[in-house]
Amino acid sequence: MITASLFDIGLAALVVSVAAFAIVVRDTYSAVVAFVAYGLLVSLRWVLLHAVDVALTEAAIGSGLTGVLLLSAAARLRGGGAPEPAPPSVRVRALAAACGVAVTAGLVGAVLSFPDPAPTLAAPATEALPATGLGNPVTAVLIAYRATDTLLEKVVLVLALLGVWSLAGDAVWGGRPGAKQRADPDGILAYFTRRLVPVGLLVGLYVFWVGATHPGGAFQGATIVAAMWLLAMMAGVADVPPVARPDVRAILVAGAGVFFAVGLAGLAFGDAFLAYPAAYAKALIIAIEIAMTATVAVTLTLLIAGAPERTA
Amino acid sequence: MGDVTLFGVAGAVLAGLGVYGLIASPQPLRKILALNVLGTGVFLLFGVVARRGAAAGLGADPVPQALVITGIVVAFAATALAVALTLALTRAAGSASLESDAPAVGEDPGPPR
Amino acid sequence: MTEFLLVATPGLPLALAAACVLPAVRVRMLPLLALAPAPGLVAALLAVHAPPATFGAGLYRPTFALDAPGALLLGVAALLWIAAGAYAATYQRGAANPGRFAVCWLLALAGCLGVFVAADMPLLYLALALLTLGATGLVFHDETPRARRAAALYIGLALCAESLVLVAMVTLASATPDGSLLIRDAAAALPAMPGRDTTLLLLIVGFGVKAGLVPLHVWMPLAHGAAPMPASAVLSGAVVKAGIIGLLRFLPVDSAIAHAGSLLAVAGMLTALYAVAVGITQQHPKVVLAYSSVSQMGFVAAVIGAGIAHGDAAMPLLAAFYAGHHVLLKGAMFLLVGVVAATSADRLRGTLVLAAVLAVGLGGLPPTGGFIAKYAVKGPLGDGWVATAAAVSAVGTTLLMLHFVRRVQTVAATAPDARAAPGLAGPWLAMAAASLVVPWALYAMLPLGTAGDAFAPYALWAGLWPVLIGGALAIALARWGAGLPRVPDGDVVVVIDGAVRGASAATPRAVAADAVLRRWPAATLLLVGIAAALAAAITAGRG
Amino acid sequence: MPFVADLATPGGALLVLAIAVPAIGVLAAFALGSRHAARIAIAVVAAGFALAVAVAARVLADGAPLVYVLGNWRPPLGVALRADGLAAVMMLVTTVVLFFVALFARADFATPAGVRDARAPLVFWTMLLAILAALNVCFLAGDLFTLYVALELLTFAAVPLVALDGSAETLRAALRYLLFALAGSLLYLAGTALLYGAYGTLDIALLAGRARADAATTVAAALMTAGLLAKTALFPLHLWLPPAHAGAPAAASAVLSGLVVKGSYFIVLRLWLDALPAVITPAAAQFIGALGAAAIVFGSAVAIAQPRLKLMVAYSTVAQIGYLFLLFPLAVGLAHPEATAITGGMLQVASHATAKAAMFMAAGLVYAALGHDRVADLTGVARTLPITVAAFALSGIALIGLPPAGGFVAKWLLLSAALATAQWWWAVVIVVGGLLTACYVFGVLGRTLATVDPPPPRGAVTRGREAVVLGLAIVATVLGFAAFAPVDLVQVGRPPVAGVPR
Repeated sequence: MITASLFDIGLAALVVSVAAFAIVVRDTYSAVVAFVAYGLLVSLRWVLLHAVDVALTEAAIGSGLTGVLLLSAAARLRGGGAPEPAPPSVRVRALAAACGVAVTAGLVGAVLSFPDPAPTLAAPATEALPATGLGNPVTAVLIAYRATDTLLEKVVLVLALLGVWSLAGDAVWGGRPGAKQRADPDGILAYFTRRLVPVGLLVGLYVFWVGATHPGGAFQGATIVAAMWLLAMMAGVADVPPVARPDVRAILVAGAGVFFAVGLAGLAFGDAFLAYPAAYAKALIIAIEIAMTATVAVTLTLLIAGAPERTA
Repeated sequence: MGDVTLFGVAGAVLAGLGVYGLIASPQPLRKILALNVLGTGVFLLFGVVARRGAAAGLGADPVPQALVITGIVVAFAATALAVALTLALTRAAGSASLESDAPAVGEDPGPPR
Repeated sequence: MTEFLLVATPGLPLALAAACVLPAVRVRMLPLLALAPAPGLVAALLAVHAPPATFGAGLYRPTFALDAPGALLLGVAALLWIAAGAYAATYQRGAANPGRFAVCWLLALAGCLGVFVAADMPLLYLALALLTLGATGLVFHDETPRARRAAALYIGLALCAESLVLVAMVTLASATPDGSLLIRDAAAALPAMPGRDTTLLLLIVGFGVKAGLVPLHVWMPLAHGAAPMPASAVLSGAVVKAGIIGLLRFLPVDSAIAHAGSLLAVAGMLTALYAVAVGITQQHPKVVLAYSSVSQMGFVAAVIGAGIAHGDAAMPLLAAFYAGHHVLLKGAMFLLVGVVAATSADRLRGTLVLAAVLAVGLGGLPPTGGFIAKYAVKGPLGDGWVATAAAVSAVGTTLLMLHFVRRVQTVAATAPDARAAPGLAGPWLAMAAASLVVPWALYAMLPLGTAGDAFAPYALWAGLWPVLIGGALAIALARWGAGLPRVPDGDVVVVIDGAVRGASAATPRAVAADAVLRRWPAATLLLVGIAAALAAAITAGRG
Repeated sequence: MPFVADLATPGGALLVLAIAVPAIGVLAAFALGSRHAARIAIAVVAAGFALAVAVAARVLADGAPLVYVLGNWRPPLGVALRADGLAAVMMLVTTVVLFFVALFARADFATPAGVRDARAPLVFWTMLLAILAALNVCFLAGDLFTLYVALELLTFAAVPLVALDGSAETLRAALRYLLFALAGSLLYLAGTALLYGAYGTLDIALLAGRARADAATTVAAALMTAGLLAKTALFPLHLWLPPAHAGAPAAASAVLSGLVVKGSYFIVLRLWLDALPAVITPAAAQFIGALGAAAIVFGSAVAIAQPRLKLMVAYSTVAQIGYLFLLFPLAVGLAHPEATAITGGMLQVASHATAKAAMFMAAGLVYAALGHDRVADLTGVARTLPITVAAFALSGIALIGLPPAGGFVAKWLLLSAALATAQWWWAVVIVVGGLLTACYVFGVLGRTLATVDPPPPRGAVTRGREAVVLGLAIVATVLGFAAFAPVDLVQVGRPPVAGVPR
C-alpha cells in the first residue's frame, strides 16, 4: 500500500478525461460512444478496488446495456433532424462548473475526514456466512442480510418496465416493442448470432451458478442472457414478444413473486420474514436466484426494447 | 492507503463532472448521460468506503458492494425510463427540449385530462 | 337544562344550515329564519349565571358559559335577529337565490350568538370564523360590483383581524395556569403576563376591526350599505357587538392595564366624533346609519376604555347595557329604511314622527331608552375630558340621526298610495317599541342604579341640552348643508384600495420570477447552492 | 433515541404485511391485466387501511414503537422496520386518502367492456398500489439505503401517472420530474455513502447514537437534505411540480400532491429528528424554515395569478409544502424541542394530504363537467355542481386553517410552539400564509357562488363521484376533532421532551 502506483494514477487520469470528453463534446453520438468506453474503464477501476462482483455488474449493466440504450436513442434522435438546442450561456456554464467543483470539494473533504480505523461490517458478514450456506459474501448480503433491498429492487424493475410501456399509444397497446428488425437471414450478423448465442447462454448460466461461491450471481448472469437475446433480436433471428402475452407477464413477476413467497413462508413457519431456515437455506436461495435470473433477463431486454410500437 | 484516497478523489471528480453536465448540457439525452456519470462517481465513493473497510480476510467490505450492485440496477432502470420518455417526447413534440413548457400566465396550453 | 340551551343557541342555526344541503329544505328555509334565534333568547333569560357547560374529555374540552354582559347582549341580539328574520321572510321572498341567503343568514346567526356563549378561546375563534363566512355571504348577496367590493374588503379585514386575535389567544393560552384555554383565565393572566403590551395591542386592533374603530372602520359603511336591508340591520346591530363582547371579556378591569384603557378611550372618542363628521356628508340613508353605528361603537369602546382607566368594576355590565340599547335602536332604524322604501311619500307622516323620536332618543332625549342608556354609563365615563367628549358625541349623534331622518324621506316609494306590507311594518314597529321599553325593563331588573334619581331635574337637563343643540345644528345643516364636501363612503378606504392594487401588482412579478426559477439550469444551480448553504449552516451553527 | 435497535416486538409482523400486501398487489395487478387490477387495488387499499389501524392501535397500546428485524439479521448487518407514532399517523392518512381516490377513480379508469387489458387503467391501478407500497416503506424502514430504494419506487410509480394522457405537455413535465428527482436521489445516495464511510452503518437508531459533527457527516446531511428537498419540490426547487400535478389526471394529481411529496418529506423528518439530531444546528433549521416561508409567499402569490384552476391548486401545493417545513425551526436543534410543534406539523401534514386530494378531485370534476378549468369562467358553477363546490369550500377552509378543520388545530399548535420558543417571526409567517391561502380560495369560491350566468354543463358528473369528494373534504374538516383525542398518537416514540436522544 505504498504510494499509488503509476498505473493507478494513469488509469484515474484516463477515466476522468474520457468522462470529461463525454460531457463536454458537442455531438451527442460521439458523447455516447465515449460514455461506453468510460463504462469499461470504470469496470477496470472496480477490479482495482477488489470488488470483482461490482466490476462484472458495471461492465454488463453500467456500460453494456446502458451503452446500447443510449446508442440506439442517440441514433434515433440524430435522425430526427430537430435543430440542436442552443448551448447555455457562458455564465451558466461557469456557474455549473463552480457547482461541480463545489460538489467535488465537498466529497473530497468528506472522504479525507473518514475515521482511520475504518468502520466495517466485513467481520460480521463473514461470520454469518455459514448460516446462509453461501460462499460469496456479496451475494450473501444481497440475498440474505439485506434481502429487502433486493426484493424492493425487483419491484422497481417491474415499475420501470410498466412505466416504459405506458408511453405507448392506446392503439398499439399489447403489441410488440421496437421497430421490425430487417436483417437479411443469411447475412454475417445472423450467422454470427447463431454461433454465439448458445455459447453466451452457457457463459451466462455459469456466471449465475458460480455466483454462490465466487464473484458472479443473478444480476450478472441475467445480463449476459439478456445481451444474447438482444443480439438475437437485432439479428432478426428472434422477435420481441408482444407485451400482452400472459406468459411474458408471468415471467416478469416470477422473480419478485418467488422471493415474496419464500419470505412469507419464513414469516409463517420460520422465525422471521425473509429468514431462511438453516436446513434448506441453500435450496431456497437457489430457487430464488433462478427465478430472479429469468425475470431480470427478460426485464432488462424489454426495457431496452422500449414501448410497444407495432401490433404485428 | 494512498491509492484508496486517489480513488476517492477520482470518484469525487466524476461526481463533479456529472453535476456540471447535468446543469450545462441542453438536450435531455446528455443530461441522462451526465446523471450516469454522477452515478458512477457516487458508486466509486461506495467502492472507496468498501475498500477502506477491508477486514476478516476480504479484499473489501461486502455490504457497500451489494449496495452498489443494487444501485447500478436501479440506475439502469431509471436511465431506461428516462430514455423512453425522451423518445416519446421527441415523437410527440418534435424536439426534446425541456424549456418551452413554462405555461406563461394567460395562454391555455391545451386541455389536460 | 341550561347546558342544552347554551349549546342550542349556536347549535340550532347550524343544524338548520346543515339541513340546507338538501335543495328541498333550502328553498323552504326562509320563513324559519325567525325561529332560529329562539334558543338564544331563552338562554339569555334562563341561563344567565348557570355553571359553564363542558364537553368531551380530550386535550381540548369546549366550554359554553354566559356572564351578565353576555346574557344581556345575547338577549337583545336574539330579539333583533328574530325581528329581522321575520322581516327577511317577506323582504327576500321575491329576491334572487333565497336558498343561499338563508344559509348565509343562518351561518352568521350561529356565529353571532356563538360569540356570546363561547367561554373558551378556540370556540370563540370558531364562532368568529362562522360569523365572518356568513356575513360575507350576506354582504355579497346582491352581487352588484359594489357588493362584491364590499364583501372582498369585509372578509379581507375580518380574516386579518381574526389572525391577530388568534396570535393573541395563543400567547394568552401559553400564559394561563397549566395552559387553560378559558377566556376567564386568559383575562386574569393578561395583566401579569410577559408579552402583555403586544397582546393588548393585538386584542385591541383585532376586536377594533370587528367593532369598527377608526381607521379600521372602513369596511362598515361599504358592507352595511351594500347588504340587503334585513342583513344590514343585523350586521349593524348585532354582528358588530362581537368586537364589543371581545373587548369586554378579554380586557379585565385592572389598574395594571390602565394605560391601555385610556388609549382605548381616546380611540373610541376619536371614532365617535370622526364618524359623525363624515356621516353628515353622506347621502344614502343606509350609509348614514352605518356611520352612526361606527360612531356609537366608538362611544362604547370609549366607555370600556374609561372604565378600565378608572378601575370601575361595574363598567362591563353598563357598557353592555348601552350597547344593548344600540342593538335595538339601530336594528329598528335599518328596518325603517325598508319600510319607508315600500310606502308612498304622503303616507309617511306617522312613521317619520316615530322615527324622529327614536333617532333623537339615540342622542339621549329623556324619557327614551337612549336617555337611560346614556345616564347609566355616566359612572364609568367619570368626569374628566371623556365626559365632555361624551356630551359632544351626544350632540353629534342627534345631528347625524336627524340628518338620517331627512335623508330617509328621499327613498320613499313613488307609487301614489303604496303601503308597506305587514311583514315589513310589523317587525319595524316591534323593534321600535322594544328600543323604548326594553332598556327601561333591563334598567329596573339589573343592578344598574335606581330609576328614581334618573328622573332628577339635573339628570333630565343633562340629557336634554345636547339634544337641543343637536336639533339646532340639524336645522342649520338642512339649510346650508349643500356646501359640505362629498366624502366617498368608506372615506379612508382609498388607502386600502391602493395597498390592494400594490399587492396585486406584485403577483405578475412573482409569476415572472417563478418562470425564471423554473428553468432547468436555474433550478439545478439552486439545488447545489442549497446543498452548499445547508453545509455552511450546519458548520456555522456549531460555533 | 428510544428505538430499541434489536428487540423485535410481537406486533412487528403487521409492519411486514403493510409492505408485502401492496407489493404483491402490484405484481398481481401487473400480471392479471387492468380489469382485475381495479378490483385488486381497492381490496388492497382497504386491507392497507385495516393494517394501518391495527399498527396505530398497537403503537398506542404499547406506548412504544413497533420494531421488526427482517430476516432475523439484526442491524447493523441487517435491516429493521420501525413504526413510531409519526409512521402510524402517516400510514393512516395515506390509506384513507388512497381509499377515497380509488373510489373516485373507478369511473375514470374502468377497463372498457370486451377488453382484457387497457393501458391507462392498468398503469393507474398498478402505480396506485406501488405508491402505497413505497410510502409504507418510506414510513417504516429503519435503514437509509432501504429508504433510497423506497424513494426510487415512489418516483418510478409517480412519473408514469404524470404522462398518462400522452400529450407533449405532460410528457415534458414527466421528463423534467424524472430527471430532477434522479438528481435528488443521487445526491441522497452520495450522502448515504459518506455516512456509511464514517459510521459503518446506515441504521437510523444506531446512527443517532454514533453521529458526531465532523466534515463527512456535515456534507452527508447537506447532500441528503438537498436531494430530499428536490424530491419534495420545496421552493425554489419546485420546477417540476406545477406542470406535473396540473397535467396529470385528477385522481393522479390528488395522489401526487397529497401523498407522493409527503414520502420524501417524511424522510427529511426522519433524518433531522431521529438520525442526526446531534449534527443538525439551529442555523440549518432556520434556513429550511426560511425556504418554507419563501415557498408560502411565492407559491400563494403565483397561485393567485393562475388562470387555470388545476395550476392554481398545484401552486397551492408549492405553498403548503412550505408550511410543512416551518416545523423544522420550531422543533429541531433547540435546547428543548417543542413536542407541540411536532404534533402540529403532523396534523398539518394530515390536513394538507386530505384537503389537497379533495381539492384536486373537485377541480377534476369541474373540468369534466365544463370542459375547461379557466378560473375566470367558473361563474355560477355552484348551481350546476353544488356538492363539488361544497367539497372545494371545505377543503379550502382546511387549507386556510379555519376551525373546525384540522388545519386550524395545526396552526394553533405551530403558533404556540413558535411563541413558546420566542420565534415570533414564524408566527407571522404562519398567519400571513393563512391569509394568502384565503385570497385564492375565496377568489375561486366567490366566482363559483355568483349566480349571474351559470355555464351550460357539458360532461356528465355522477352524484356518487361528487359524494366521494365531499366525503374526503369532510374527513379533512373532521380532523380538527383530533384535538379531542385523549392521548397524542404522534408523540409515541418521540424522545422525552429533554430532547436528549438515548
